[in-house]
Formats: sequence, structure tokens, C-alpha cells
Amino acid sequence: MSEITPAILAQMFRDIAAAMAAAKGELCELDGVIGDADHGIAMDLGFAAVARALDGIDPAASDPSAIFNTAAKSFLNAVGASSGPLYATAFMRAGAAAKGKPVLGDDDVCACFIAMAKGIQDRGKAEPGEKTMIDAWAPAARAMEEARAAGASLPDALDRAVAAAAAGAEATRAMVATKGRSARLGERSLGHMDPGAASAVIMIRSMARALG
Amino acid sequence: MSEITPAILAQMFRDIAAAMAAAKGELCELDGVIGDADHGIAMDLGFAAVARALDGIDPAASDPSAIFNTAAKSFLNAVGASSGPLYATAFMRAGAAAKGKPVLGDDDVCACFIAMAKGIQDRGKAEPGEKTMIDAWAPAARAMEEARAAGASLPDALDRAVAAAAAGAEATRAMVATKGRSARLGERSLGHMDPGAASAVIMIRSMARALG
Amino acid sequence: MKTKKIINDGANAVDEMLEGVLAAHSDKVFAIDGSPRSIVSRHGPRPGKVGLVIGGGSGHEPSFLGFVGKGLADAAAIGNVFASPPPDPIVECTRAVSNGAGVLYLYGNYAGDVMNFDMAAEMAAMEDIEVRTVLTTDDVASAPRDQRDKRRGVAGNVFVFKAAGAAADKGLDIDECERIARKANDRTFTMGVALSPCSLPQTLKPNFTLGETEMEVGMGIHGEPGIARSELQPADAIADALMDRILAEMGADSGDRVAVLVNSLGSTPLMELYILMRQVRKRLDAAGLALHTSLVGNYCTSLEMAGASITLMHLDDELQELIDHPCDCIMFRAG
Amino acid sequence: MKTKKIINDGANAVDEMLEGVLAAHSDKVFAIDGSPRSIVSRHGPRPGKVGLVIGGGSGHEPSFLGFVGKGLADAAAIGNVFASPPPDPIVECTRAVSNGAGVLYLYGNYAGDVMNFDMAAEMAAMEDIEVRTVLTTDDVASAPRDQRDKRRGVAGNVFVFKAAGAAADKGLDIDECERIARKANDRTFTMGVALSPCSLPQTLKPNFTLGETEMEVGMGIHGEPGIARSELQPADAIADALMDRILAEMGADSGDRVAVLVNSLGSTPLMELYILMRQVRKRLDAAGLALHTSLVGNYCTSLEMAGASITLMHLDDELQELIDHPCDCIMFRAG
Ligand SMILES: Nc1ncnc2c1ncn2[C@@H]1O[C@H](COP(=O)(O)OP(=O)(O)O)[C@@H](O)[C@H]1O
Ligand SMILES: Nc1ncnc2c1ncn2[C@@H]1O[C@H](COP(=O)(O)OP(=O)(O)O)[C@@H](O)[C@H]1O
Ligand SMILES: [Mg+2]
Ligand SMILES: [Mg+2]
Ligand SMILES: [Mg+2]
Ligand SMILES: [Mg+2]
Repeated sequence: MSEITPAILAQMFRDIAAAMAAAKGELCELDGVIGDADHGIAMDLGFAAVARALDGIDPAASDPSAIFNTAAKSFLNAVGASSGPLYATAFMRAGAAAKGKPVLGDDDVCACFIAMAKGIQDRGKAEPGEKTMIDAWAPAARAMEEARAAGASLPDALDRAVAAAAAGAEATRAMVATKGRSARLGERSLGHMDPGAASAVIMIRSMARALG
Repeated sequence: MSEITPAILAQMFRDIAAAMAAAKGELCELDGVIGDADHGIAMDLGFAAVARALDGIDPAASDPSAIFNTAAKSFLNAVGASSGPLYATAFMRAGAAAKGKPVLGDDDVCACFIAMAKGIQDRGKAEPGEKTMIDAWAPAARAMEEARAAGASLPDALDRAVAAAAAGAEATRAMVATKGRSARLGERSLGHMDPGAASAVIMIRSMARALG
Repeated sequence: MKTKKIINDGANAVDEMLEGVLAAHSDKVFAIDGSPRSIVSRHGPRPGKVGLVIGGGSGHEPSFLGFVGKGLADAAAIGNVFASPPPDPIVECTRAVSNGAGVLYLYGNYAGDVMNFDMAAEMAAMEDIEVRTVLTTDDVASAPRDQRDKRRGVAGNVFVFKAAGAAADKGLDIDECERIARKANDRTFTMGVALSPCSLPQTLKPNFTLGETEMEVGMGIHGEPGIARSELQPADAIADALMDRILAEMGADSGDRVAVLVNSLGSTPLMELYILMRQVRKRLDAAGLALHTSLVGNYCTSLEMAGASITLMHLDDELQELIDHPCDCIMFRAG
Repeated sequence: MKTKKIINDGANAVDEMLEGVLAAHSDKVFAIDGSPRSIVSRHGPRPGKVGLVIGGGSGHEPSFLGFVGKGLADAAAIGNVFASPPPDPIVECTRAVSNGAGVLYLYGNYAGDVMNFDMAAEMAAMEDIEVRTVLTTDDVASAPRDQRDKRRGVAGNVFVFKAAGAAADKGLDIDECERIARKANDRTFTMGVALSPCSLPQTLKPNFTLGETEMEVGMGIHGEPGIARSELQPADAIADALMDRILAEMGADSGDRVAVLVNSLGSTPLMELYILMRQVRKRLDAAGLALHTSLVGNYCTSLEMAGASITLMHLDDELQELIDHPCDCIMFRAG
């Protein structure tokens, strides 16, 4: 059983920031097809702000909950948009799930992950199948939960979450958007991956690498 | 010795209109290099208006002076711009030179032609060498005058005027503009033919064919 | 090929724009200390008056901040380009314009804006500020008529803002201001066409592609795809297509009055807008509708996108008076 | 590739635009019967008042017809795109605004405009209408300082028109109006950059070419080549280059006041104009100059050209009062 320290969590956010910076152009292009072409900018900007905010915190004097809350606040204020409230809520819910714990055990990581998916769904009220990031997050959370229930290790469970997120994102190609900016596109949204689902896979993969 | 009737004059203006319509794009391109890219539009518009106005006149019940004055007025009102006052003045001067004559003899045609060039110069106050239509009209008028003084026939004199206009227009390539829209271009106007000189050649050539 | 823009670093474009706005208009507006994305009117908020907060993403100028001023919005919360502002600047605006009579949030119906303004409203409620929210949904191309509440808010915003701003300026209470905003939105209908894409300052890349002879009908003001793509039509045919749809939605009777907005999406010049206006007027005359007010120009843009939208507001006596009410904003004056 | 425009037949674009203007603004302006290119204010001309006639080619909207209205121009004569109006519509305007106190012609210094307005002035003189002419020559890029009278008139027009219009509105006589127009022009300085060409509605072809990363410094408002072509610079560097030249020409002392216009040539959006304004303000502050009035937006355009110009008017008490004087035009309101 691994112990996730505040320092590891902070590093995880830095990894996500690096991955989003690398994927920025690709995410903007996906958003250009069905939305307003800025999703890569938002994710890059948001996680760069998170990384900067975490640079101002001494992990040794912090706890996981504080790391998540700092991420929530800095992401939200840098981004706004749709992704801002959605991920800010996700991080605040993870912070609540981690409340009072100096480090996170395997079950805590699992609980935080599921809380994030739940937070996104509560904030955005999207159902699976509406071509949003929920189509990556919901199957990922389910895979994580099922894997842990079946006795899988945290790294295994995280890997299954990544695979489920990727499959979910892939499946958005066949969906007609009904939420977010692409909602009004109707049939014309068919064939293209949802940018929010695409960035969710990138984020979940970075999390799996950092926490698994 | 030929007799230029009002009907021939009207046909001459129609020929100019056809030639300008054909040269429209080319004249706009020349104007685009050093001016505002509309000279072809102005010349086409202007002579199309002249042709329309002359369609409303019975040549048999008209005289050369009236034809010129109708051309002046309709050209000016359709065009404005620089070419409008310049050619309107030219045609009004030709009309004055033709005043009282039921038809034009060779000397009358010569006088009208020279009056046109003079009118353009009086209205625009451009000197030869300033890269304007005057660099076509002034040598053309001089060639016409000299040829007639040397006893050339009207067709010969007109042909020499065409040649002189063409040479004059060609020479504008080496001139720095100091009048008109391209005046502020300075050295950068070098190398390009002045659009107004180019259209003058077209006009004078049509006149030579119709009157010679 | 990158779009050429007069900017410094694209990442700073919004903040530098705001500095420029304050450089030009500090007699009329100020930014809240420590919250530079909150632009507040010097002459709007006053004791007992309902506060009107508008806002949204940048890149639509003069929407939204240009409509801050006496008689219209008391404050605007400014987001990144094409991105809702986060809750914090909205809350700051709310505090600045709250005078005990309640605050009305009025903005376009986009998922991001709804989430951020709702979070702000929750935060304001914790400070005992009563916040009401009305979403604009004037874009008839963005959802069928029976799903009006799913439609986007686009250029018709300005009429809805104007009516609500006038109501607040006249001292009406929050219930009345909310009622008027809802009515104004219910009676406002917009549809547009786009002829070219625009580029975000951060990427300088066109945010969609359109064929050399194509136009997109019903394009959103962030470059979201519209309902149909077709060959570019003559101005009269474009005006007819938009007016057909708008008039059908509006269902006005002969003798009714309207306010019209012919809006440029950015680079379409006034000459083209007035050519559209000519046909709009013909259609109004044919339908027996009286033109009471007309706005023609850049009111709700998408950076340098080419294209235009037509908005009709179906007036009644109350709305007409509110549209005529004077306002003096940094980028818009009327009355 | 043809430029996409919302027009019908390009040959009718100007006339259809004017029909649209009348469709929208017939409460404020009318076209003279039989002379549709002569647009006259309903509220300007009155007994004993000097008449102010402006005009020029189309394609610069809101210049010139947008500045017709109470407190500014009494009439505008409208030419084809980028072409001076012929004398007839100018004479018609002259008659319509002549009230025995003389008529002032105020327009940009272009060969075509000068010839046509001069012919009109001669025709008006034959009807015993006293006409004075003042040419605007604010474009500092268009000729050296010692040849000021050869310079073009560009966006600074609006300040010169505004001052002269206010003078006439206040009832000053023709000598005073002429003196003020000359002084206003003498103290107004403009320079711009272009980032893209524009296309005439009749040809839909770009009227010049510019490299993918180039800008043209000192470009004329009809696409006439400027004084230099360079790589596109950041906004601050552009503002600095223009301000260096303008400030040097203006020769103001610390403590003096200025009016500023940051003008779009067509498709450059407000965001970019305000980014320029930010640096303009820094330069004014550094020079100790007080910013009294600022206009930011589309005032003198070149169809859909991308680019911007900066204008400074060096105020004194008299000009400041005239710039502050209210005006209510179809496309511009102030004061
Ligand atoms: N209500 C929602 N619930 C979940 N995800 C949503 C919702 N609305 C939008 N999204 C996601 O947000 C993504 C777009 O985010 P982004 O481009 O950053 O914001 P914006 O829509 O403001 O431009 C979409 O691809 C979609 O996955
Ligand atoms: N003062 C002048 N005298 C003679 N010709 C002139 C003068 N000014 C301009 N021109 C001619 O006019 C031509 C441009 O005409 P045109 O493009 O129709 O008018 P505009 O300059 O109004 O666009 C120039 O090429 C030049 O030959
Ligand atoms: Mg987006
Ligand atoms: Mg020309
Ligand atoms: Mg966005
Ligand atoms: Mg021209």
C-alpha cells in the first residue's frame, strides 16, 4: 500500500500541467470542430495557474485537502469557462474526501477519484451519452470502483480507469452533443471526439502515473 | 476630307465604352499598384453612362457640340473621382471648339482633340512628367498639331497621336508621381505605368479608329 | 498562416484591453481594486436602485463591458476570450452594485456562463445579497422553438440589457426588473450568418474553416457551427432568409412596432450592414410593422469574424419607453 | 479568390447602402429629391447658420455621411467607393444648407475631391452662395512637414469636422467657422498601419498585396501605399512608432491637453484598438499631456481593411469647448 503525500499530489498537478501544455493545440483543434476552439487554452492556462499556486505552498506544511482546494481555486480563477467550474468542483470534492488526512492511502485515492467524477456530474448536470467530459469521467470512476471492489491494486485500478476513460472519449465520436457549446450542432457533432473528454483522458492518465 | 457627323461621334463614344469595359480589370490592377485600384471601374462606369445618355439622343437632330456636352455631363455625374472632372472638362472644351458646327471637318477634329488635352491640363494643373494622364495627352496633342502643320492627313495625324500617347504612357513608368493619389508614394511609384495614362491611350486609339 | 493582430502577447490581450478601456474611459468606469476583470459604472449604482450585472467572455466587444454606464449595466464581469468569467469577478461586481434593492444577473445562455454565474449567485446569497438571474436566449438558430430555453444569447442581448437597464434606472424594484428582462428576452429574436472564421489571440489560428464561396447560417458568436452551410447568397437573399425565420418566430401583427439591430460579427463593414438594413426595412414594410428604433453597427462581435446578424425586438408600449430611455455607456449611447 | 461580401450587385452597393441609411435614420436625415447622393440633416440647417458640407468617396463609413446631424455636418455629398462625388450632389447639398450665412466645404485633400468640390463651389458662386473651403491634411505619413498642404486627410477628419460643426452650431459666422476649421486641421495629426488589403465591391479583388507577416506603415485610407513596409510589430511597438511621429509633429508642451482617436481601418476589432490605446495613454502620460477626450472605434474605415490609425488633436480652450459641444449624428453622438 502506497502513501500519497502532499508533495506527490503537487507533482501530479505539475505533470498534468505539462501534459496539457503539450496537448494544447490538439485540444483547441478538437474544440474548433464542434465548439469555440479554446479548450486547449483553458486547460493549459488552468493547470499552469495550479502549478504556480502550488509553487507558493510548502507541501511539508500542507495536507492533501489543502492541495486540492488550492488547485480548485487557482484553476477556477484562471479559467472560468465551462471547464473552470467543472474541475474546480471536482477538486473541491476531492479535497472534501481527503479532509483531515495527512497523506492518502489507496482507498482514499479511490474515494477522491470517484468524488471528482461525482463533482463534475453534479456541477454540469450532464448525463453519460451527451458528449461531454462526463463520458470519460463516469466510466473511469465506475471502472475504478469495480476494480477496487474486485480486489485490484490501486495501480491496476487506475490503469483500468485510464482505459475506461479512453474508451469513453472514443465513444463520444458517435454521440450527438446536447450539453455545452456544441449542443446546438445536432447531427453535425457526429464523428468528432469531445474535447473535454479528450482532456479528461490526458488528466486521468497523468493521475494514474503519479499515483499508481 | 472626311465629315464627322454627330452619329459618328456618338459611335466613337460607344467604341470607347466597349474598349474601357474590356480594359477594366487591367486598369484597376495598374491603379492598385500605385493608387486605389478603381480607375478601370471609373472609366467603364463613366463611358457606359455616356453611351446610355447618347442612346437617348437622336444624332440627326443634334450637333457635335451637343454630343460632347452630353458626354461631359453624363461622364462627370457617373464618375466623380479624379477622372470625372478631368474628362468632363476635356469634353466640354471639345464641345466649345465644335460650337455651331453641324459636322466636324479635319481641322475641327484636330482643334477638338487639342482642346481636350488643354482642358485636362487646365483642370488638373498637372505638368508633364508628374506621372498622370497628361503624360499621354500632352504628347498626343503635340504630335497631332505637328503632324497637321506638316500637312499630314487626319488619319495619319491621329495615328501619330496614338503613338505619342502610347510612348508617353510607357514613359510614366520611369516617373515619380507628384499629383493624384499616387503622389505620396514617392520613389515607390517608379516602374509602374500610370493608370490614367494607360486609359488615355485606349481612349485616343478608339478615337483614331472612329474619326480617322 | 497566422492571423495578423495588433496585440502584444496574446495571453495578455484581455488584461491589456481592459487597461486601454480604463485609459480611455476612466471618467465613466473603474475596475474594482484587486479585481481588474470587474468593470463598474461611476454613475449607475445608487441607493435603492437594483444593480444590473452583465458579463461573459471577451472577444465580443463592445459586448459586454461597453454597455456599462448610466441607464444600462452597472457592472460587467469579464472573462477570457470566449470564456465565461469565473465567479470571483462576478461576486466583486455584485458587491459593488448592490444597494439593498437586489442585483439582477443578465447574460447569454452558455453552459460555462451559467455555471460560473450560478456559483457567484450562491456566494452572494451567503452575503445576503438577493440575486435574480435572467438568461438571454435570442438566437433562433440555436434550438427549436419548443426548446427556447436551450437557445444561445447573441446580439439581441443589447436590447434585453437596454430594457432591463432602463427599468433599473427608473427605480423599478427587482421583481419588475426581472419581469421586464424576461419579457424583453421573450420578445427578441436574432439570427446571423458568418462568412469567415476568427482567430483567438493566443493561437492566431482560424477557429473553423469555410469554403471560399461558402457561408454558415446560424453560426454562433464563438464560431460554434450553425445550422447549415451554403453558397454565399446576395444580401437580399440573406436578409430574406433571416427575416423569414425571425418574423415567423415573432408572430407580430400588422401595425405592431419593432426595434431592429443589424450587427456586424466583426469585420463586415457598415456598407454591408446598411445594404442588409434596406431589405430588412422592405420586409417590415411588407409585414405592416413599424420600425421604431434601429441600431446598425458593431454591437456583439466575434473578434474579426466576417458576417452579420439581424435582431428584431417586438415592442409594446412598455418596452418602447425603456428602449427610448437615455443611456450613456462607454461604447453606446442612446435616448 | 474573391472577397466575400454581403452585397447584391457591387455596382449598386453605394446606392443600396444609402437606401438602408434612410430606412434606418429617416428621423434624422433625408436625401434630396432627385439627388439621392445628397444626404441632409433634418435638424442642422437653420436661418442665419453657416452650412457645413462634408463629403468624399464611399467605403469609409461612418465617414462621411455618418457625421451628418445636429451639431456637426449639415449635409454630406456621397461619391462612389473611393471616389469623390461629382459636383452636382455637392451643389445640391450646398443649396439645401445655405441660409444666407455662407457654406463651408470641409473634406480630405485628394486631387479628385478638390476638383469636384471646386467645380461645385464655382457653380454655387453663380447662385450667389458664398462658399469657403478647408481641406483636411492630418496624415503625417503622406508628405514631409514642409509640404503640409500636400498631405492627405484621413481619420483626423472627425475632430476637424466636429470643431467646425460645433462652431457653426453655436452660430459663429463664416469667417470664424473657416478660421476654426483651419486651426483644428493644423492641430490634428494622424498616422496608421495596415495589416491587410480591402476589396472594392465591384471587383471583389484585394486592392494590394501584403506579405503574410507584413504591415504597411502610413497606408492611405484607399489602400494607397504608405511610406514603409515592415514585419508586423507588437501593438506597443506600433503605438510607439506612430506616437513618436505624431508627438514630434505636434510639438506640445507638458501640461497641454489632447483629444485622441484610435480608429479601426475596418476589420481590426475593439480589443486591438484598446490595446493600442493603452500604450497611447502611457506615451501621453510620459509626455505630461492630459487626455481630454478619447474616441475608440470605427470612425474612418477602408471597407474591411485590417489596421488602425492613431490621431491626436492638440487642444486649446477653444477647441476643447467645441469638441465637447453636443452633437447627435446618425452614426456618432458626443457631448
Ligand atoms: N454541462 C457540462 N457537463 C460536463 N461537461 C461539460 C458541460 N458543458 C461543457 N462541458 C465540457 O466542456 C468542454 C468545453 O470546455 P471549454 O472549451 O474549456 O469551455 P467553453 O465551452 O466555455 O469554451 C466540452 O468539450 C465538454 O466536455
Ligand atoms: N491633377 C491631375 N491631373 C491629371 N491627371 C490626374 C490628376 N490627378 C489624377 N490624375 C489621373 O487620374 C488617374 C486616377 O484616376 P481615378 O483612379 O479614376 O481617380 P481617383 O484618383 O479618384 O481614384 C491617375 O492615374 C492620373 O492619371
Ligand atoms: Mg471551448
Ligand atoms: Mg483610382
Ligand atoms: Mg470558450
Ligand atoms: Mg478612387
